[in-house]
Amino acid sequence: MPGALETTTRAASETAMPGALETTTRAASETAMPGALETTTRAASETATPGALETAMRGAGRPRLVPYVTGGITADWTRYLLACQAGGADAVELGLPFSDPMLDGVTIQRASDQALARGATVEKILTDLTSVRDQLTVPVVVMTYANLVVHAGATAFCRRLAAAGVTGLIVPDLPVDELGELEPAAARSGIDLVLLVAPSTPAARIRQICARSRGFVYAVSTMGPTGERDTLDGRAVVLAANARDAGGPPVLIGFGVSTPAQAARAAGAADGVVVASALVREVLDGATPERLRQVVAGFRAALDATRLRGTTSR
Amino acid sequence: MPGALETTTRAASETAMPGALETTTRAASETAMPGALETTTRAASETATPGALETAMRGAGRPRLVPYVTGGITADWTRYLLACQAGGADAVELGLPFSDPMLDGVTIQRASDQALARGATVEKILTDLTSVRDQLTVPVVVMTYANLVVHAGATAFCRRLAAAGVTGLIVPDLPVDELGELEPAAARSGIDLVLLVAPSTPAARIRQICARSRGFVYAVSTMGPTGERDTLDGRAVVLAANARDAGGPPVLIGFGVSTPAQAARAAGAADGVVVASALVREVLDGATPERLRQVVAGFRAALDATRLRGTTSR
Amino acid sequence: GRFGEFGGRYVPESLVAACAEVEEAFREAWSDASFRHRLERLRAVHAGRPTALTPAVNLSAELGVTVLLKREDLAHTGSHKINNVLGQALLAHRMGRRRLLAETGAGQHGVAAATAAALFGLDATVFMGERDIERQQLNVFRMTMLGAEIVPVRSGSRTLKDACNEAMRHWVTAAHDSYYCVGSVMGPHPYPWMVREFQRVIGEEARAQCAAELPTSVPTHVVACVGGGSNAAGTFAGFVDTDARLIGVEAAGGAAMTDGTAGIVHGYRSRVLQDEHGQVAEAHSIAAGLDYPGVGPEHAYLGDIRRARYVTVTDDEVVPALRRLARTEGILCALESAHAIAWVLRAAGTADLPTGSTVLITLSGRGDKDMPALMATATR
Amino acid sequence: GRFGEFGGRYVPESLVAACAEVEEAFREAWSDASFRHRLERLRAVHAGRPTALTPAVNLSAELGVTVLLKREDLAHTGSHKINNVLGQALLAHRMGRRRLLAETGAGQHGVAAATAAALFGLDATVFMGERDIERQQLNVFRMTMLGAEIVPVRSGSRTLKDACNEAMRHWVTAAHDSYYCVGSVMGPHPYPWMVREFQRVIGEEARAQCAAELPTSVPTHVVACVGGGSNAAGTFAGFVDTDARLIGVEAAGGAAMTDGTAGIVHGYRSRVLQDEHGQVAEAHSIAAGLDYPGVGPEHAYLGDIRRARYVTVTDDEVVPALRRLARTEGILCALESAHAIAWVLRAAGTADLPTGSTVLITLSGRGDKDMPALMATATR
Repeated sequence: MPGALETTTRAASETAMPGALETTTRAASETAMPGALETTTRAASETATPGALETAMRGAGRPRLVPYVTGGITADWTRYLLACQAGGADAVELGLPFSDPMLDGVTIQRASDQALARGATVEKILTDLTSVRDQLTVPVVVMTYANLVVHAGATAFCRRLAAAGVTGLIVPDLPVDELGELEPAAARSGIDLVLLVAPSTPAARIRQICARSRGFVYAVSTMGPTGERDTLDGRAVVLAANARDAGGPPVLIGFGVSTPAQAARAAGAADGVVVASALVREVLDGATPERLRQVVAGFRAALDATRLRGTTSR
Repeated sequence: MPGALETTTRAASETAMPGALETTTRAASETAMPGALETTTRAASETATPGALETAMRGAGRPRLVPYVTGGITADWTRYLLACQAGGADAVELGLPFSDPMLDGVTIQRASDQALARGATVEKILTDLTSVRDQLTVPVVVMTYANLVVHAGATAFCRRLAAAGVTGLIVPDLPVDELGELEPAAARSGIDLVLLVAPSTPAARIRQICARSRGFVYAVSTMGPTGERDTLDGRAVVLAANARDAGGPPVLIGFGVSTPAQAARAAGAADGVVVASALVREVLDGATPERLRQVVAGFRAALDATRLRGTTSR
Repeated sequence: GRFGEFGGRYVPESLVAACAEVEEAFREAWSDASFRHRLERLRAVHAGRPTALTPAVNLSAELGVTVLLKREDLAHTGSHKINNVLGQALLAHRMGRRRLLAETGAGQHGVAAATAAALFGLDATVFMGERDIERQQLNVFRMTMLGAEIVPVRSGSRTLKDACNEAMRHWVTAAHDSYYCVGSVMGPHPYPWMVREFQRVIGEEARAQCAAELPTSVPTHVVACVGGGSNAAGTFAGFVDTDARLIGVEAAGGAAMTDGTAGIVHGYRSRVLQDEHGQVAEAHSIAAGLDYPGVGPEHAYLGDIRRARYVTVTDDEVVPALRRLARTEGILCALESAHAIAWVLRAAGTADLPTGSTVLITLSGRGDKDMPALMATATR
Repeated sequence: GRFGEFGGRYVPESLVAACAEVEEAFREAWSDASFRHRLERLRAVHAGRPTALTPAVNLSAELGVTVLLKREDLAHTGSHKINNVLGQALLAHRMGRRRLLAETGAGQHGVAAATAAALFGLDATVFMGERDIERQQLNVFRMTMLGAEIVPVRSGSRTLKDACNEAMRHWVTAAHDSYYCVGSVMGPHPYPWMVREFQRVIGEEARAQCAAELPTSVPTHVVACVGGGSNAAGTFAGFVDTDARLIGVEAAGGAAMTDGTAGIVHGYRSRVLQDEHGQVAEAHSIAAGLDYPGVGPEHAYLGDIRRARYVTVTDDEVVPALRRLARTEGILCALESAHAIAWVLRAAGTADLPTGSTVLITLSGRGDKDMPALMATATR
């Protein structure tokens, strides 16, 4: 047995004391890991100018509305994207379906399963997107899980998104500590990497996340997966306020924004909302693009009404 | 805990050393057990005159034939007993069916099951026997298992047999060491207790068994349960010879005496045969009493032919 | 070989020599340190002995009685049966026999015998009632996987008692090269004694473990289920010279100690369930391992001299007892063992088992084998 | 928390705090002698540890290789899973949680988790794919008997990987009063590390037992099956600082180490079976416990640095291996464990495992659970 390997192994995997293991682990990650790029990255991004998504979010002048569509959910799924825009979206969130959507509730799970069963792939969805890109005037934010990024490689993945005209990216199972090479890769491709804060996120960590998030800050309204709920979780308001106080990009509330009234309430505390399951359910139930446009327009109207009532909007 | 009981228990059940246990066990059995009567019994029986069965067996003047019938096997089972007598039996063996006939093969097992299923009991069978007793001129030997004796109590059981005119008893799961109170009880009721020897019985033990057996000595022809076999086990001849040399009552070979030819061969080495499964099979297969008589007569003829050919018969 | 008036060797003359050979070989082996050493090593390296003694902390708190569980469910093959078969297989091997014969009811002893035979390179022939084969297909398959031959028994009630008869019948024909490996403290001498000696390890381990666990060193009560009675006999052997009250728990539908009368079956004299005519009755218990009309002769003796007490519990008490132990201690015990639990649940806090008592319960086996039957009951 | 580039904590932001809490609690507990002492006692009195080390004498003679078997099949609940759940339940109890959440595939971890929950008076909620529920009805029933609530998972492939996702989703909503009890060396940090620490007892016991059994003290080869890889991780932990070659045996139909590529599932980065588009593939093995598309990150690391070697065996090799061990040693091991046996049978006498080698094989569990499936195969 080679002595050097043995020593490494013992250190990494065999030491019983947490203290010792921790040291080893930290050492290993500082030399070998994506995490090692963190310091560099933060420095780079803190000096960077806002990307296309963030520019759009900041400049909307009204509560932001970001509807979500699962890519490939139907053959003509891009018409739903256009319908969202027509309904008054400030940006659209495009879900790239993944086999194991850990953070999604039943509606988005079903949508993902349906898209995958139809043969949807990242490549096909982005190709479809390209075909309608010139009809889209609002930014497209891709939402997907870390495995699809790792599988393609962070740099290649971001380049491919950029080539399809995507300007933002949300990866819900990459918390700020695990961004690794994706953060610089996104920056290099001009993709705003949107980070999430949750009700369980401590204040200091909220500040850290808001400082590194690009495009907007995704405030997860509730402790739970995506999905429609009867009422908006009260913690969303507190969380959004804390996130806005941190002074990063605009803060949008997502998860469980199920009705225009809930959206209006959320927009009272934040810069806007992401609406996903409520729309995807319509699509799963066979809504036409026109019907989806109307639903989005309903959210738009409710949000705009909050501004008329004088609610703060940055 | 009572000290005395404790001591007893420890001695009988708890001591690890075989030597110690053995001593205790012997002590226990000498004070509490049927086995304790052994000495008395042997003395009593050695001086007794031969019983009715043994007298019949000794005085037959030809190879003895003892056919077997399972009591209660059919409603008119006693007609089979009479048929055996008519066919030339020197005594008849009457099986009292038991639920767990450890030494019996499939034929007698089936016969026992059939009789029990018909509701046969010791009492009913003996009552039936009594009703034909005056038509029977040959001795009746009962064969049954130890549990039926213990259940009734040895004395009561023997008395009941005697009252029904039974003059012999075979209990195949009571080896000579376990006769206990049955031996004197049988003697008191004038019942000859027939003991068995087997090919595995050592010479000294053969002598012991022959000395204590009454009526006849049952030489088990083979290492196995009752049942028909293609050929008579060669060990039967040796065993019968050894048993006859021991100088007790007549020696009959039983188990697997399936055909008249086998009976003849057995009778060449012994004083006679017991024929069971070959007859019981006929009854199970629906033979009439007349048919059974013919079968028994076939055995009779074959046996008698051996005498004509000059075979020894005491 | 007797326990008071019970025991003995009530076998056909053709088996007397075979029994005597086994007795002689066992006496010799049991006083041979190398035999005992080899058995001890097998128990440790193969069977997983010593088995744990588990303080049932939650149940104890609920009952107001300190409950300790002797965990034979953790022994290899899932019950105490392995203790016996390792001893007998080692003896058969020493005697130069090539084959083990065994009877089995639910299949636990059959699996254990097949296991020991495999280990010693012996053939195994297991006699099993046709009805039991139908009811216990998984254990039949386990035996087959272990290389045993299963002989279906079609006589009588086609259950355990008939399998015992058939095993004896076959033994008569095969005694020259086969060894009859009896599954409990039953059968002709020397089996009840020998099997108890091989099961004594349960009680001796438990005695030492109780001494380490209890301020009083010895529990006030020792409880075990009784079918043939081998786990109880082995357990009691460790405590018979103490003040502990010994309690054997029978199934109400197979309670030879309570409902049986003097009788002789399967080569020994004991208490036997029988009808008014002396025909052996069929036992009926939810626990296949207690479904036996006889009981080991030593139990009959211990009951007679009042050193042990024998009680019964009904099927209706057993399933809730099994469930309660599962929910309080995370242990799914066998339905057989649940009889011992059921009695403790009933007796705790009464004069039979006063508050503050310390009670050792032997869990004779694990409950996995019983899950299909319990599932069927639950969905009914 | 990483093993080289593998491991990590790839969870939604809403779970980061929960993972951090578990990590902190574990670090504190693991350096607390009273926690360790309590766990050691539980292992001894409840789970039946130490488990035996069995020299497979007959198989050794046949193969020309000294085979030693670490008998996790003798542990309470029938597999090594109990080591992990006792540790985690003790931790959950210390953290003041009232409920254990667990995912399960074949049901072994679910049963173990339900067992530990019962013992600690915790509720248990077990997530299980709908297809697995249909296939593993007995284990579902065992969990029910132990008082656990089973939540059928109807998403995705309705198997283990979907149950993992669902357990995580539920944990997000319930982290304030529930503890997620991960079943193998997988999941987000600290789970792969913590579970290995709880399973380390396998390797440490085996190390000491080998020292007593072998003239060379340490075996030349140490072999264990790998699904998620907890029994292998626990075993390897006892030998990683020796010269022993470490061999992990995967199912050919679920060989993340051989066929997987870098990926992230269930909160950790490792090798993952996935299609060309990055969708996680379903694994297919006769052994339900190896039917998992990922593998513990430490294995990915040990493979990368070549400290351990990972090999595969096919379903067709596994059943004969199980049968051979049964017939030679009287041990019916789990289909999972039979993978390790199968590799040894294939490799013995080759350069991979030369004649004269000494090989320790961990038997991760017992085979009773697999008998219905094997019966179905045998009668097909």
